[in-house]
Amino acid sequence: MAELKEIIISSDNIKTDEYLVNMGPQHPSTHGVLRLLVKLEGEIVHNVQPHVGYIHSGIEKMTESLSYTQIPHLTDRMDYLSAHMNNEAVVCVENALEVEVPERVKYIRTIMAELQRIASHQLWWCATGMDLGALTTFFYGLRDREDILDIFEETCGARLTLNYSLPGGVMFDIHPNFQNRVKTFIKKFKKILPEYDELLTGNVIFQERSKGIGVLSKEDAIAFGVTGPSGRASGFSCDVRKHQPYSAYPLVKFNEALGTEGDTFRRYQLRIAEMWESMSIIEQLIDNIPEGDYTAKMKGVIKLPEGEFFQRVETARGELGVYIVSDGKKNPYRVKFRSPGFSNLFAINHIAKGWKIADLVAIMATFDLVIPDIDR
Amino acid sequence: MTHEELTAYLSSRFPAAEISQGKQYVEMTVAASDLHSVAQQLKEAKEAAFDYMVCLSGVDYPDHIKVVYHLESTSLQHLLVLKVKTDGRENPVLDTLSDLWPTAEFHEREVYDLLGVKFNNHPDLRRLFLDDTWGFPLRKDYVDDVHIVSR
Amino acid sequence: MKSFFNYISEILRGIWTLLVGMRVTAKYFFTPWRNVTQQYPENREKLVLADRFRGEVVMPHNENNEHACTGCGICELNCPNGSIEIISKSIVTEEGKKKRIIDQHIYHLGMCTFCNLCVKTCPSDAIVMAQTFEHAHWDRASLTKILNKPGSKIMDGVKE
Amino acid sequence: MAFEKYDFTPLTQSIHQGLLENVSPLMTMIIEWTIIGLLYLVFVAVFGLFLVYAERKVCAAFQQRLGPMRVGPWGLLQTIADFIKLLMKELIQPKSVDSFLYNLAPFVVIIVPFLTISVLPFAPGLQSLDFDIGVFFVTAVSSVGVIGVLLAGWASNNKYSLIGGMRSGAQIVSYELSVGMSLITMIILAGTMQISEIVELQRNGWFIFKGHIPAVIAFFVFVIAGTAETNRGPFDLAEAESELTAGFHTEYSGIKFAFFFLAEYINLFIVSAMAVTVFLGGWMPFHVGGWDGFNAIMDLIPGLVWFFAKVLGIIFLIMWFKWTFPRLRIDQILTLEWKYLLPINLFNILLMAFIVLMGWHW
Repeated sequence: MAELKEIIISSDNIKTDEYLVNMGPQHPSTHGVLRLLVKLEGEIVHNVQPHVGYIHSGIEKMTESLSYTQIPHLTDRMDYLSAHMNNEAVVCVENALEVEVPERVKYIRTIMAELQRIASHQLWWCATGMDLGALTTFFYGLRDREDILDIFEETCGARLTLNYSLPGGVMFDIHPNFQNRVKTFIKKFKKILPEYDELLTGNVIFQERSKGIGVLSKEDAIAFGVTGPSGRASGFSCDVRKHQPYSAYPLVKFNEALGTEGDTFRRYQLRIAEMWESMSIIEQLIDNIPEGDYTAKMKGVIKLPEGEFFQRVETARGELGVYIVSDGKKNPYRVKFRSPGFSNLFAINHIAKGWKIADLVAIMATFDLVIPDIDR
Repeated sequence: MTHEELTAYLSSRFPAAEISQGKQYVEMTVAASDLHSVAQQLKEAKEAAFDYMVCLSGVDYPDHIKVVYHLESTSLQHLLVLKVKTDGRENPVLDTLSDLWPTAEFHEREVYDLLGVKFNNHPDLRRLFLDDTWGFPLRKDYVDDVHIVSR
Repeated sequence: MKSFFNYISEILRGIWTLLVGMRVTAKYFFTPWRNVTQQYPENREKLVLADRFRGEVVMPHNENNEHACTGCGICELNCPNGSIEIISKSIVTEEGKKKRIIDQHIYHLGMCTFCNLCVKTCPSDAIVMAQTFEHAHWDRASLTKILNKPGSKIMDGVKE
Repeated sequence: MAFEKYDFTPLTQSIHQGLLENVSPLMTMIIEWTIIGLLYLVFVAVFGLFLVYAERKVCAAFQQRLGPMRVGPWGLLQTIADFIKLLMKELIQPKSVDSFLYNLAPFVVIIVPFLTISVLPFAPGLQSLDFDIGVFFVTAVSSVGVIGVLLAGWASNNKYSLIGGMRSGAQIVSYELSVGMSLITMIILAGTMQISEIVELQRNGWFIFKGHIPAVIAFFVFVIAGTAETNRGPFDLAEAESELTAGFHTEYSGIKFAFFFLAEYINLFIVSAMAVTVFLGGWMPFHVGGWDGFNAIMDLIPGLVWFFAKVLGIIFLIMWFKWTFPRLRIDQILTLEWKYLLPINLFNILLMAFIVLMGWHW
């Protein structure tokens, strides 16, 4: 008996070793080539060290030898899921040149951006379901995303790397079918979106897996610069569309979805709410696209005045900041992209500590990481 | 705060700094030695309350490297461009701001990686994207005959 | 006792949410005609691509083997990745004037990012985007294409 | 009874007699064993491949896809092609694995379904072993499988595999309890553990109907716990593709991987077959008391067909679970067992005992 007691007492001192696991660069839940060096004790995560740069493509260096019309097509390749919103960063060039773009362009850009946001959130939804083990969500999400991509294909000529916004306007005028197709899509998707909730949101297993997991407080969200739906779920009001409206956003009424909990479930819900908001924005604009040119009169070679310019746009993942330093030539002196994923990624270590591997996967899924956005 | 108020406030608070109204935002250039104390005051002073670092970029110039901080206040809704020049390009060193804004930790690592600016007291100053043998590609004098093909 | 009923209702509610989810998947299981999969090589005939779809750059020729390219090189300048190379040659026209015309419009499909800038900026609309998309080749060299057909010449009436 | 004409007993008896007349009893035994062994081998291979194909098609239908369509008509030969590919693949053995255990694990895993399958009654007279402790044998033997999974996880010298193996261990040890208890509930009802007798007792009504509510609860608990025991979604923590890449069989390739893969599907079959045998009357046709005409029509369908129809129904249900639900976390999976299934089960046993005591079950 005494022996047993001794064993029980001494077992308090038994410690398990921490060990390191490389999640990635090839791992199903890192959505690309992200490598997380995870320090684990059993199943418990003690530290997450992201290692990035596997697809660093040097976009910032490349921009130094490209003209301002050529740069937008590279931004497609950063956060490829919000290609149009990245393209929209040409607003920075327009502001610098003090060019007034036609109203029609603003409307088209905003509708496109919101369609792209829905498409991005759809893909995020299916990937989140898959990361949590519900594989069917993946196909339902992609099925619905296909409708949007078809609309893009018809108007922009591409499905993923749109390159639709150029300084001063857009590449083409909208296709004659555009308005009808968008309206049909909205009508259809309004019926399908509640199904997403039935399949995943309401599911008791999903709720158990996500409620109260990986809580990011508002202070931390601000300190780590976590923007986009992930930051708003913590109560950080950071929607550029609201605070520094660009394009047609000043003309529409929409709510900035905000949460307070900051847990995985709230981040999830917020993106679903954003899809509803995006649909309402599109509905407000789609019937009122004014007639006019689809591009402003621009010079053949765009030269920015000497100086520094900074513009932010709201992508599906958060704030994309473009910082252009111009020396008056046709190529920029320096372009810096403040990508939302970059800041968001490094908050993961802070909130994943103490949770299990499965929770780490869930947290990563709801941060909606796109790796080329981080690596650039 | 409006730009004028911000300019007035900053010039009374930091007489040593160069404050100008840029094309879009208020810009302030400080000396490298003052960087950390200025940043700390900017973050902690009630009138400034710059609690959110939007962006941290490095720009290479012929005789120095400039590091640009875009700071925003989420409560007062104003934005400040804080600039600091390093002393030369051979061995540029600045103080880290990662203790004030945690997000700066990785942005500073990026600047170190691509421009070679070292940050004092940085908790984990390693290269971020590239391996250790690589040069500093965002410097203007960087040459790479293998990877950069120009026509 | 209250906690006991909570326990039971928690179980029942959980089961209900699971059943709701199963209803969604079952709905699609029993309606196979709503399947979205298309079988690719089989549907080639029916496949309609949008007329703006950017598949590759081509130079349309008319029935007399004439194109509209003047060889000005604006597309080459506007291409962000150097996919287009213009080789021009000078000829002597019938009037005895020296004139630069296009010799070869070389297009590297393998380097192209389909940004559409060359087509957009072309002053004589000589190049357009084609809807072809099956670009798989065994040999990288076959991705380099010469867009103007051999023996072709410039159309009449194209502004130089 | 009409369905007696589908009885396999005369066939097996005549083979047995024929052999006895021609060769010595020892040879008879050896030949019979060989035939039975080969039959099971062929059955496991063919049915395993069929289940893989079925799963692909079923999941495709849930996801609005078509599934395999290229190899053979409607992709029927796809799994055979895959199997041939797996056979021809190089067996990669990482450098620092525990060689003996690493190679042993797939065999432990694949042997278990062969042991369990031997007591299943496919049709009248088609059952190779008929112990008087048949149900006990199934629960006992099926637990051996976890050793294979643990061995694979441990011996692979891979952290993902180890986590997968440990998860699987914790999970199966817990869910073994629920499987056992729900079977005990039914044994109380049946009063015997002999499988042939359990089936025979359901001649005039399946146990799920005879046992009232406790039997229904036991059935659902058994299906849930059985899903967990076969490591299938939403309980596929040992593999947990998005967390552990492939869990315990990360380091296996070629035919060794095929063993794990096949074993998973055969285990799925066994769990469903046990559910059918104990709850849904095995090969017994569906009868409604009093409807003699209806019962006579039902009797025309052979027992073998009944058995497989029911088994495939349960398999479909389990596949439906997998392709709808997200995966649970390891602590939730244990919570589900210890906080929900186990108390329900204990209460259920009590209820069943009471029903049997009162004699309400016939």
